[in-house]
Formats: sequence, C-alpha cells, structure tokens
Amino acid sequence: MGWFLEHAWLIPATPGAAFAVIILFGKRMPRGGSEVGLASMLAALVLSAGTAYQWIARVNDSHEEVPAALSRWEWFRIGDLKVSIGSHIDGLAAVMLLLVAFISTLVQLYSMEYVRGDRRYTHFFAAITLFSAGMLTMVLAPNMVQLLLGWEIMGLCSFLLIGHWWEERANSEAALKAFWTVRVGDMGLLVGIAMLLAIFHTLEIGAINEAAAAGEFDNKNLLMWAAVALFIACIGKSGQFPLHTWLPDAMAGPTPVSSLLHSSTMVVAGVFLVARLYPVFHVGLDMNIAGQRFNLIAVIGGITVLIAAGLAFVQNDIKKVLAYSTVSQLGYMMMGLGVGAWTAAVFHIFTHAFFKCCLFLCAGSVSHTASHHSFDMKKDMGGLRKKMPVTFAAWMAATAALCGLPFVSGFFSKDEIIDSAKNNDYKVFYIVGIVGAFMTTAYMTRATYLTFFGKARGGAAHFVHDENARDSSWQITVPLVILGSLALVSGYLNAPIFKWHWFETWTESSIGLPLGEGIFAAPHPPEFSWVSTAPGLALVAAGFGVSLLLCRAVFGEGTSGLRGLTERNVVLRAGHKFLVNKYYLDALYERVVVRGIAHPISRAAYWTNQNILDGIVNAVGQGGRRTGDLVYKYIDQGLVDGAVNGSGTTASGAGGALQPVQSGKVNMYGALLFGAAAVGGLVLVLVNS
Amino acid sequence: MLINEFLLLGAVLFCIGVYGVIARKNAVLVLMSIELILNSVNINLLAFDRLHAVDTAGGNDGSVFALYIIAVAAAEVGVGLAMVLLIFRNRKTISLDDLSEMKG
Amino acid sequence: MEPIQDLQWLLSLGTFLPLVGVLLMLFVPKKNVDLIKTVAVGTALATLAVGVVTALKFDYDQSEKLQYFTTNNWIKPIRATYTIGVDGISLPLYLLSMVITVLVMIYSWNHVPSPGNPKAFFILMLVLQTGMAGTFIAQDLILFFVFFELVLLPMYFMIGVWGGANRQYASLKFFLYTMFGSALMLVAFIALFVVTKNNASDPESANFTFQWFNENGPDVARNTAVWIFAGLFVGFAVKVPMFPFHTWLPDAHTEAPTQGSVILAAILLKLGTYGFVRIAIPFLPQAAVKWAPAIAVLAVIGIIYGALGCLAQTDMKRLIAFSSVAHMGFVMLGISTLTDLGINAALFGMVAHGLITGMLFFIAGSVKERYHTLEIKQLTGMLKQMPKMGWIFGFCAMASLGLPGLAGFWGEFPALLSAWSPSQLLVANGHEGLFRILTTIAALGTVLAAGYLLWLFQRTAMGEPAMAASDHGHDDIHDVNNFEWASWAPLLVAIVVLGIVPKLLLDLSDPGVQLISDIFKVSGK
Amino acid sequence: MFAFSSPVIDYHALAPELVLAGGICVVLLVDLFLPDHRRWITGTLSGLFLLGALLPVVTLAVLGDDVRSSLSGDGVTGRYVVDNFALVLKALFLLAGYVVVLLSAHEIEEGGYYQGEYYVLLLSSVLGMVMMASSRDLVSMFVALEFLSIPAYMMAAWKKRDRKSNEAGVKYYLLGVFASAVMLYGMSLLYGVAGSTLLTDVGKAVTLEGDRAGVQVLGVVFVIIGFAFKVSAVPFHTWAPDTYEGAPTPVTAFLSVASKAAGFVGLVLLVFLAFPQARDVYRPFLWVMAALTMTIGNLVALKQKNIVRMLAYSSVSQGGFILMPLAMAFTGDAQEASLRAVVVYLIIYAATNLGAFAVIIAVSRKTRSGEISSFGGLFQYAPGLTVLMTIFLASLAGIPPLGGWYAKFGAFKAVLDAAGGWGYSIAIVGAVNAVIATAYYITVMREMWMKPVPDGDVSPIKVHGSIQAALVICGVSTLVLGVLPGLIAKVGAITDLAGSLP
Repeated sequence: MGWFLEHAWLIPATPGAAFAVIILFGKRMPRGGSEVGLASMLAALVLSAGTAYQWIARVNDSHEEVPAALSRWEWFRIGDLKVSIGSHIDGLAAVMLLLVAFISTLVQLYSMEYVRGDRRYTHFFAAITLFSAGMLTMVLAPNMVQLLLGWEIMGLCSFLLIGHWWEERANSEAALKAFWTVRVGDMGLLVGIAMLLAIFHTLEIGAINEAAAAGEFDNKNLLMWAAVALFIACIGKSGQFPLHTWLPDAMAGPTPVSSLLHSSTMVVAGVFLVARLYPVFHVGLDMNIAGQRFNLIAVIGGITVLIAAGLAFVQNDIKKVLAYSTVSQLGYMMMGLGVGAWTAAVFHIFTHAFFKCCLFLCAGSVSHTASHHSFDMKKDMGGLRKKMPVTFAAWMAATAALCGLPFVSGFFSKDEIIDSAKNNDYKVFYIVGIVGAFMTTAYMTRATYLTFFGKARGGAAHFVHDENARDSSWQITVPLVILGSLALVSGYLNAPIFKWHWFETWTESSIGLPLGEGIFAAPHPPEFSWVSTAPGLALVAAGFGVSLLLCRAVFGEGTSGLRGLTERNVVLRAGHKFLVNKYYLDALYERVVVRGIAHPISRAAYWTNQNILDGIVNAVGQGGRRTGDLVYKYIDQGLVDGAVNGSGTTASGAGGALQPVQSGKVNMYGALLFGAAAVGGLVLVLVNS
Repeated sequence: MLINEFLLLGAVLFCIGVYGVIARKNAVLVLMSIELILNSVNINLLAFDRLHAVDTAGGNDGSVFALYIIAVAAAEVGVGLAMVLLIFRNRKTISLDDLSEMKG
Repeated sequence: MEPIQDLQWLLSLGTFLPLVGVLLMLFVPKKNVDLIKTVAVGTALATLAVGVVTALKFDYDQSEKLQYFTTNNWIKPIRATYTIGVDGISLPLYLLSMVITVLVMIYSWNHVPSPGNPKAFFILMLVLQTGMAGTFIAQDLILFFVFFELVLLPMYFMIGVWGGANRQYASLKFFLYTMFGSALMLVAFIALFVVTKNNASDPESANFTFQWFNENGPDVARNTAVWIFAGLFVGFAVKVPMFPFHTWLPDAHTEAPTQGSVILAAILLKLGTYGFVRIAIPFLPQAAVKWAPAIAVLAVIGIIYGALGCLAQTDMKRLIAFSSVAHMGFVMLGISTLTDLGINAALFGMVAHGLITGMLFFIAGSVKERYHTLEIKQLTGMLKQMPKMGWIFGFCAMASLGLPGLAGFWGEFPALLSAWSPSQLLVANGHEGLFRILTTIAALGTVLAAGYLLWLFQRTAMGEPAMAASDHGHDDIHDVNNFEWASWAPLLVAIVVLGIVPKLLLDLSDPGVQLISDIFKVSGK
Repeated sequence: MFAFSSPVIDYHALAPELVLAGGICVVLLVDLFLPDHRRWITGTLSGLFLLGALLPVVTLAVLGDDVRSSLSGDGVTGRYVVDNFALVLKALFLLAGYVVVLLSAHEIEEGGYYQGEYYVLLLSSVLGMVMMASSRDLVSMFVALEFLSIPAYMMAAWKKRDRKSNEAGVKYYLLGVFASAVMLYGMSLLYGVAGSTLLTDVGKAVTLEGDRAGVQVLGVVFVIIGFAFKVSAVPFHTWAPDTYEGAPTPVTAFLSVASKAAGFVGLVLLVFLAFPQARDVYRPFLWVMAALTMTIGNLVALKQKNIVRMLAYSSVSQGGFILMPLAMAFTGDAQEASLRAVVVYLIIYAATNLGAFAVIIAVSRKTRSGEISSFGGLFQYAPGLTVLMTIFLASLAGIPPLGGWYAKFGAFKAVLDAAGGWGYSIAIVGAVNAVIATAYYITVMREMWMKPVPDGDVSPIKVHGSIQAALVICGVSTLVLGVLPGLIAKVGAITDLAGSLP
C-alpha cells in the first residue's frame, strides 16, 4: 500500500493547519493569508492526485475485489468501543478527494481576485480553507464519528461564509437559516449513528457496510429506521425536498462560496453519505428488491428534481437559477442512488462538480466585471456574449454539459441515471428523469438568453458600450477555461457508448455490495443503447426549442402577445405566484415552525417556569394565605419567589396565627400549661390502661 | 388503711389550686393557690409514706420529701412576695392582666 | 482492590492550602489592596502547583484505583473517617476546580464587583476552593457532606453581597433550595449507614467510607434502597440542578457576580452530578435501576425545557444560565443510562460544560462591564466594536452547541449514543423503548441549542452597533484586555485540545467508570 | 423509730459544690466591704470561683471512671453520685456560668444595680445546676431544680426599675412555680407507686402494669412537664419569649443555655433511670412535644423583629432537636446514640448560643436597640463581629463545618438508629425544620452583610475585653467542635450514666 494511500490523512490535515496559520498570522501576511490557503489547497491537490493514482494502480494490479486502504489510529476508547481516526481510501473516497481538492484550489485562485479588498479578506480565506478541510475530513472518514466531525465543520463554515457580510441582517439571517436547516437534518445523523452503534456495535464504516451487506445483524427493522434517520440528514445537507429551502438563500455569500458549496462540497455531502453507506440504505430500505413499492430515496430525489427545476424558471437572480438547478441535479443523484445506479450517481457528482462550479464562476465573473456586482438577469445583464468571449464560451460548455447534450459530460452521467431507472423498471422515475431533463434545458436556455443574448440592460449596458472594457482578469478566466473544458471532457472517464468503464472499475468496490446476484445485490449498470436515450434527447431538444421561442417572445425585441402573460392570465399568474413563493415552504418553516418555537412555545415554557413551577412550590407555601394574594402574585409579578417566599409566607402565616397564643397573660399561659398536661395525661392514661 | 381518701383529698386540693392559678387575676391569690397544690402534694407524700412504711421496707422518703417541700415552698413564697411588691411599686397594681407588655 | 497510598499528604495539602492563604490574608490590612490580591492569587497559584504535582505523580496506568489514599479516624463514635483519595473520575474535576479558581482570581484582579472590599471577596473564593476540592477527594460520606456544605455560605455571600440588583432574593433562594436538598441528603446518608450496618455480617466494622458502602450498599433491600435513593436524589438533583428543581439556577446565575457565575457553573453544579456518579449510583445499584428511567425523563425534559427557556430570554446572562439546565440535562441523561459510554460522556460533559459555560459567563461579565447592560436588544454589532471579544463569544457559542472538534461535543454525542442502547438491566426491565424515544427528543435538543446560541450570537454580535451602545462612547468599549486574555486563554485552549483529543479525559475516567458500569452488566441482580 | 446514722461524706466528690458554696459566701461578704467603684471585683471573684470549681471536676475526671457516691450510708447511697455523665455536665455548667459572668460584667455595672447580689444569685443558680447533674433521686432533683430556678427568677427581674424586666421575672416565677408544683404532684404519685424516691427504684416500679397503671402514667406525664417547662418545650414554652425579651441580655443568655441544659439533664435522668419501662408513655409524649417544639418555635421565630426574641424562639426550636433523640431513647438500639446526641448537642449549643448573645450584647452597646434591623450593614463597620455572628448563626442552622452540624447530625443519627416509623417520621420533621430554621438565621446574616447601615453611623464598635474573651471562647469552640467533633463525641456514653439499664 503506497505512501500516498498511507498518508492520505495529510490531505485534510494540510488545509486544517493552514486555517490555524491564517487565523493567527493571516492579517500580518502580504496577501492576507490567501497565499497560505492556496498553497495548502495545492498541496492537498497534489496529495490527493497521488492518492488517486496509487488507488488506480492498486485496482489495476489486483483482479478480484479490492479492499479499501485503511490507516487508522485510536482516537479514544470507552470500554470495548474503540473509535479510530485516520483515513479510509477507496474508489469513492479517492474520487471525492481529488474533486474537492481540485475545485477548492480553483475557487481559491478565483477568489484572490474576486474578493480582493474585502473588509474581511483574511477571514474569508480562513473559513474557506477550513471548509475544504472539513469536506476532505469527511470524505476519507474511516468511521462515523470522524464523518460527523467533517460534516459539522462544514456546517460551521457554511454559517461563517454565507454570513460573511453579516452587517446586513439578511445575510446573517440566511446564514442562520442554512445552519439550522442542516442542523435539523443532523438530528437524523446523530440518532442514526446511535442506531448503527446499537445494531452493529461498531462505528467503523467498513465493518458496518460488510455486516449490512452480509446480513449479519439481528434487527432488520431497526436498520430500516437507521437508514431513514441517516437519510433525513442527507435531505438536510443536500437540500432535498422538503429541506431544500436554505440552498437558494445561501447565495447571500460571496460567489466563490456558492460555487464551492454547490459544486463539490457541502451539498454533495448528503449524496456522498448515501453512497458511502450504500449497503445500509440498500438493505435497510429494501431497494431494488422485487415487489418493493416505495423507494424513499428515489421518491425524494424525484420530487426534488421536478420542484427545483420548476422553481428555476421564475428566478431573476442568475445565482438563484443555478442554485435551484443544483438542487434538482442533487435530486438526480439521489434518485440515481435510489434506483440502484450507484456508479452513475457518483459519476454525476463528479461531472456535475465541474460544470456547476463553472457556471457559478461564470455568473460571478459576469457580475464582477460586467454588471456592477448585480446578479439580476433582467435588470443588469444581456448581450454580453461579444464582450466576454471567454466567460461566454465557458458558460456555454457548462450549460451543454448540464443539459446533457450528447458527448459532453452530463450526457454520460445523467442519462446513465435515467437509463438505470428504466432498466431497473422504475417507470415513474424514468419519466421524472426525462421530464427533468426537459425542464433543465428550458430554464438554462432562458438564463443563457437573458444573460448573454438580447440587448444589454442596466449595469451590463454601460459595460457593453464601454470601448476598453475587457473580459475578467486571468485569475478568473483561467479557472473558467479549465472547468469549462473539463465540463466537456470529464464524461469520457465512463462512457458506456464506447465501452469505456474506467470510472466504474475504479470505484465499484466502494459500493460495498455484490453486483447483480443475491438478495442484497446492487443491479448491474445497463448496457448503452441509443433507443433508450432517444426520448430523453428528444425532450432536451424540445425544451431548448420551446424555451428559446418563449424567451425571444417575452424578453426579446418586438412586441408579442406573450409578454406579460403571467400578469394577465389568472391561471398562469396563480402558478407564477406559487412558484415565486417557492411553494410556500419557506412561509411554512419561518412563519409556523421557527416563529412557533421561538415565540409562543418558548414563551409558554418560560411562563410555565416562572408561574407554574415556581408557583407550585410557592402555592404549597402560601398555605393559609388568602387566594387573592395568590392570584395577585401569579398574574402580577412573574418572578414569584419559589420555595423561599413560599415557606417564608406559610411560616409568617402560621407564625402569625400562633402569635395570639403568646398573649402575654400569665393566666392564659398557666391554663395552656395545665391544659396540655391534662390532655396529654388523659390520652396517655386511656391508651395505656 | 384508707389511702384512697387521702389521695382523694390531695386530688381535690390540687384541682382547687390549679383552678385558682388559672382563674385568679390577683398575683397574691395565685401564689396562695400554688401553696394549695404544694400542700396537696404533701398530703399525698405523707399518705404514701405511711402506706409504704406498712408494706415495704422503704425508708420514710415521703416525709423527708414533704419537709423539703415545705422548706422550699417558704423560700419560693418569699421570692414571690418580693416580686409582687416590686411590680406593685412600679405599676401600682398586682393584677396579672396588666402584665402583658410583651407578647407575640 | 487496594488503593495506592504514596504521597498521602499531597491531597490534604492541595485542599487546605487555600485556608492557609485565608489566615494570612486575615492579617493584611483592608486598605492594602494590592498585597491582598497578591497573597490571594499567590495562594491559588500555589494550590494549582500542588494540583499539577498531583497530576504528574498520578499513576495513569491504574487510574481506576484510588491514589494518594489516606484514611484516619476522624469522629470515632459515629465511625466517620478522614478518608481521601483521587481516581480517574475525580482527578479532572479536582484539577478543574483549582484551575478555575486561579483564572477567576486573575480575572478579578481589576474586576472586583461593587461594593468592592476585595479582601472579603478573595477570602470567600479561597474558602470556596477548599470546599470544592475537598468534595472531589472525599472518600467518606460525612467528610463529603461537610465539604459539600462548605461551599454554601461563601457562594451565598458572593451572590448576596456582590451580586446584581435582585441579589438578595436570588441568594436566599439559592441557599434555602440547597439547604433543603442537603437536609434530606444527610438523612439519607445516615439511613443508608444504619441500614447497611444492620445488614452487615459484622456490624462493628461498619463505617462511613465509600468503600464500605460500595461493598454493602448493593445488599440493601430494594424497597428500602429506593427510598434512600429518593433522599440522595433530591439532594443531588437540586445541586445539578435537574428539572423541576432548577428554578434557583437562573436567578442565582443572573444575579451573581461574574466570578460567582463562573465558579457556580464550572464547579458547583458538578458537585451534584459527581454525587450521582460517585455515591447514588454505585451505592444503591438496584435503586438506581429503578430510578434511572425517571431520571432520564427528567433529564430530557430539562434539555428541551432549558432550551425553550433560553429562546424566551431577553437577557444574555440569563440565557446562558438557562442553557446550563439543558447541558446538565445531557449529563444526567448519560448517567441515567448506567452504561460506561453514558457515564464517561457525563464526566466529559461536566468538564466541558465547566470550561465552556464558564467562558460564556466570563464574556457576559466583560460585556456587561463595557456596555452596562446585557439586554440582547441593545448589544447588536459587538463584532464591529470589539471583534476579538465577538469571535471568542462566537467560538464559545459553537463549542456550547456541541460542535464536533470542540469539547462540548464529547459530552453530548456519546450521551446520545448510550441513551439509544442503555444498560442491559434497564433493557431487561423493558425501558429500552422509553430510552430510545428520549434519545430522539434529546437529539432535538441539540437543534434547539444551535437555535438559541446562534440566534443569540446573531442578535448580539452581528449587524451594525445599536445607537444605545455606540453613542454612549466608544472610549470605554475596548476589546479584550490582558487580564481577560490571561484568564481566558487557558480555557479556550482547553476547549480545543479536549475537543480534538478526547482521549486525554476518557482514558483517565474510563477504567473507573468500568467498575461502576460492571455492576449493571451482570443481569439478574 | 429509725436510728439516725450520719452518712459518710466523700469530700473530693463534693468539692465542686463546696467550692461554689464557699464562693457564694465569700462574694456576699466581700460585697459588703467594697466601695461602689470597686464592685466589679465581685464579678472577677465569682468568675474565679467558677473556674476554681472546675478544678476538682477535672481531678475527678482524671482520677478515673469509678462511680462515687458523694454521700454514702444507710438509705443515702446512690442518691447523689458523681459519674462521667455528671462530670461532663458539671464542667459544662461551670464554663457556661463563667462565660455568662464575662458577658455580665458591663451590662450589670452600667445598670447601676447591685452587682454583688447579682453574682451571688448567678453562683447559686449554677450551684443548683451542678447539683442537678449529680442527683439520682427525686428529692435531690427537686431541690436542685428549685435551687437553680429561684435565683434565676430574681435575675430575670433584675432591672428593678424596668417594667419589662419585672414582668419577665413575675411571669417566669409564677409559671415556674406552677410547673414545679405540678411536677411535685407527679413525683408524689411516682413515690406512691415505687415506695422510694431513688430514681432506679422508680425505674423498677414504673412498669405501666397492674391496677395502678393510670396513676403511673399520670405521674410520669406530670413529672416530665416540670422539666419540659424548664427546657421551654412547646406547649410549655410560653414564658420563654417574654422572659428572654424582658430580662437583661446576659441573664437571657444564661437562661437560654444553662437552665435549659439543666432541664435537659433532668429529663435525661428521668428517661434513662426512672422511666426505662415507661416508653409507651414518654415516647409519644416527647415525640409530639419535639415535633411541636421544633415546628412552632421555628414558625414563630420567622415573624420576630426583635433579635433577642428571635433567638428565644430559635432556642425553643433547638430544644425540639434535643427532645427528638430523647423520645427515641429506648427504641431500636438508639439508647447509646440518643444519650450521646443529647449531651453533645447541649455542649455545642451552649457554645454557639452564648456566642450569639455575646455578639448581640457587644453590638447593642452601640446601637442601643434589639431590633434585627439594627444589625444592618454591620459588616461595613464591624467585620469581625459580623463574621463571628455569621459563624454562630450558621452553626445554629447546622451548616458544616461549624459545630451545629454535628449536633444535628447526632440527633438525626440517634432517631434513625431507632429506625421504625417513630424514628423516620420525626427525622423527616426535623429535616424540614432544619431548613425552615435557616430561613430566619439567614435573614440576620442578610441584614449584616447586605443591608445598608440604618442610621449611617459606621463608627467602629469598641468591644470590651471580657466580652472579647467570651467571643474567643465561644468562637473557637464552635469552630473546633465543628471540624473535630471527635473531641467531645466520646462523652455521654451510656456507661457514663451510673445505674442506667445496660
């Protein structure tokens, strides 16, 4: 086992250390610590390249199942539960490492230009470096605890980065929203891990997968719940329906953050988790087993594909369009995993990272250079294709990939998923898939049209008419070019059409399930055939055509009856409104859930605390006191003195009641004295004789 | 011997004394009632003394006790009267009801 | 299991050294403030030094054994002995108490709250130190009780004299609540002693040492045990504090001076949980099994309830105070599972909560000192006016909500793990389902924690400074000063280090915890 | 009829009493020849005599445990003995008396009252107590009781021009005499049953069986009442608050500590020697009394504005805690523990309570007021006194590591040793009361530490030497006994009490 495989832990460690350095000394550095961040990411990139290389070599050398390359140290142990920390390298991990390191490097390079002169330049790089570190930590986690560690670190960084400009309340709100939504999902992760521990008595991912695949567990039912719980976490993290609402708001952060967040890190974490623990989900949820009615993962994925795509239509903010497109692409990945297309789904993670990152960076480039930092397509963009050739080219390449035009990367990954859905006879999801493809093409066409075609508006107008205005500087364009070209070619790693299955061979051992045969088996990926892809492609073409026509009609020159249709036609307006309000899910969460908890419920609880609980103690004490007093105390001052006042007042009450006895009159005292004596004597005499 | 009669007498005296202590407002009368009780005690003691002198070999503790009581009672009364005088000097009354400055 | 008996004087020295300092200070004139402070801090440092020696000489390979063990007759007629010793369970808390005292004193150097009188203030802190340290080393019930109560008066005066506006009410409440608990606790102690004595084969050998109860407690008839446990429960639960005995805590915390809050949060609350781990659970195992579900339920109620309470607060300090209820809920949940995982988590949680909440109270104190208010509404934009303070605050908030990689996480997460699969005895009694439901609810608590802490952070630290704060002069709103750095840095470092290397604590406590959890492994007893 | 045979007198055993008796005469005589401004010498003298009387106690203790009958001879032996129990309590009484003398010095001097007589009375009252410790016979107990009471009546009324003081004296006197009359009636009945006044004989006779059971019960009850009055147990406590408030503060201290202790000594002797078989009578009786005493004492104390009066009620409730183990004396195997508990409690309580009064005297010399509010802000101008007062109050409240905790602990241990319903129930009552009690002790602390100075006058208090001495004695013993209760925990072993059932 090679040096890189053994020392894979260095990959997250380097940026981790870099983070510390930036935080502590960043401010004093010439370039505010950004150089450290970039350097560390480069280092990580090199390391992970090495790792990937050695892994591939490892696979090619051996002919049977390839065991994952583990190097672990004991983190801590409690009784017979040992928790390790270290690295667990297999195909999946290697791919992700490479991907994350690569994208992060480019994004950092891009950022050095993009956020130059920002009020918190250093903070930004510190956070984004830690962010990558978190993702890397999670990707090569050998056990659930380390995975959770990385998972949460990302959550923290997303909070910091989305709320980077926290002076505006909106941003900090968005940051909170992101953190909370994800946190809600994390509940599932925590409980899920607890369940896994209860089932398998270990937290090592490898062991869990084996046991699950081999059916070595006693409580199938609990495993099902574990899978559900974990999946909830994935829903939160990967912005699946119904917890997708935080993703668009996450656009509040700087564009590089969005691109990083939405391409390779953070949001794919959920998908990654499912892929990572595939046996658990597969077995727990009985996926691809004959007679299975309800496939939770596929259903959620499918829904997400459609609703997100739908939302993408009505956005004017280019980043929001991309955000929703991300959501719907994540839906594809989930759906792919759900219908058993493990390889395709993971491959889609891989390709999607490139073109989505590219798209975001393009958007950033546009707003940075052309539209005065505005992202509003309708107000400040249009007709930029001439002035920004590089950006435009990159954008087009990425869009093509996203839409899955033949022979670009999206085609090989997304259509694989759709095929598998059909192949593993999930008719519904097949339909969903192709419809999704149609919608994708449609909204991307719209976005492209609004941004690069038509006549320049607002900010863009100035730019276009400015003679010596040029495309963005190299720190921005270089990443664009690289990513754009990768968007085109990366697909050939796994091109069934040419019988190229490198990616598959490298990663399939990570599925953790035997392929094809046996009850807990993952289905084989289907053979490629033009017939099965034809309908999809047809719909893509249709989407392009329709959308183009609509755009020309609605946004283009010349008046057309369609313009402003959504204002006039009731049905359309209703639908439009519904979409603009994101199916009212946000309303539900914010108005009902959050406000609910934050205000009435907690208030009620607090009131209870102050009045009932303290009050009970108090009421016990109040004893003989007049109820009027009680009411007064209850309603008037919340802070009722509990035990203290309570006993105090009883006491005073009782004491007061007793004082008359102390009348000061000798005879009375005498009477009392003798009376007591007589009574006592009498009773005792009667008792004792 | 007729022990019970003696005891009865003692009891009656005791009760009268107690009644006096409780009912009388006049300090001196209260003192006197207390003397009554003491005497009832003495009667008891002497009666028992005789009784035991007859049936047990116990010494004559009773009569000794009685003597002590008489002596001590004298001392008590001395102090008592002194105090009555004291309050009379300060308040020109010996009614106990007026002795209730301190209460509660 | 034979305790290790070398360096017997070490613990006594570490415990009573502060009192020596007190004696010295009595002879320092009130006016000579600097000398007073020097002597006090010097004493605290010396004590800490002793503590460090204790830690260094500690035999980590036998951390389940009592070390530096000493036993002498103390009150012969009632068979109470002066028996002390530390093992892996108590050592961290023992040291923590020393560290916290030192830091608090450094902080107090220029933060003596009104009405001043540093002499009395420092003396009280030293006395507290003795009480706290003593409680953790006592290996005899009566000795434990005495130390346990010793902290009462100083804290009462600390709150009552140096506290906030509503201090008298708060201090009185704190005092009487605790008295109530400890009165019942004392009765329970004696009852336990009497019962074990009467059961024992040779009553003459009965005594109040923990060892005796560890050996003879388990034989107490279940029903009797359950009743005695009730007494212990009330005593400790008030101190923890567990819902519904928590109502003293918010007031006490809110009104106490910063130093008081820190000590209260960091150490005093731990006395209760420590009592559960050290006394209630191992002495009366079968009662513990009966009580565990109830404790767990109350703990989880506490978690949710405390969180909700936090969301309703408008005062920063009071919010932090309420969060303690929630965090101690996790600790108690861990204990109630009667598993090694849970109890370890609880012990870790105690230390972590001590560090983190202690820090939070420090910050609250410094904020109050600068802005003269803790009203959340008026505190916006801290990050702008004092970025360092703001980020430290953010860091602590993150630690407090249980972010992995920071100390708080290791208190909560394993507690949840263990709660899902509680001890075999509990499962045998058919409580598994209950505990699993509770786990889920507790997990919800983590979400709420994120809710109130980050919301607090957003409202106080982010955004533009409110007029109220900014116009009353930036001059006195300075960022973290040196005394604060000196007293905070160790805590911050500890939070990170423990978060990254939980081994440090767990290896220490685990062997001891195994001994406890083993009691509940053998089923059928 | 009987030939008189003079008893053999053991002078060593009688030494303490003799010294005191001598002291009384000396002080009385000296007083005659002293000019007014030298009168204080009488105080010093009586102090010396008290300490002098302590010497033979010590020698007796050192000499060994053998029980010696001070007077022996036909029909006299065993009626007045010296055993460890007696010695411990004699020592306690003498020391308490000494502290009271220290406290009295100025109070009495200033009043311009007759110092000589005052000390004579004090000495004789102490003598009565010392005798009580040795009495093992109804007669001697009665005599001792009157001997300690009668001077106390007069001391209570000492400020002869002060109406309150008179009132205090008269109330105390009338009720006291009434109570002892009732007691005597009971004694006569007991004698009738037993045919002897020797406690142990009574113990053998009082079995609550046979046709005279009713008489026995009545006797037991009435006798107990006599002493219950002395220890101001509810409902026989009514005199206490008024008397304590009215009497000169040092006298109050004396009454609330020494004469109360004497009363308990009487009760102990009765319960352990005279009524061992009458459990069914005294247990419920004392149980109820204990519960009432604790509870009512506490509750009323909460209401008090005057600190002396508050301490009066507090001492009432403290009495309840001492009754608690006594009620359980012959239940379960609490015999040993309960005797211990009582004795230890008396000792610690004496130290603490005297200390508290010492502080009050010291403070009121400046504030001239007995109101609790007059202690406001004491901490600002008299930190020393404040800390001491805090110590004493905390000790009364039973907070470790101050003496009081061990006293309470002993009481609880005794009743729990007794086990069974009686024991557990009273234990719970006690526990609750312990908390209530804290409430009013703490209010005083709060005044001292947290309240502003009422009249803003923060000039320091000059504490006179003798009072300082008293404070030191009490403070030190409170602390030491709290940290090392082992020092006194040995005393009061059941074997110390000669003639008690094994």
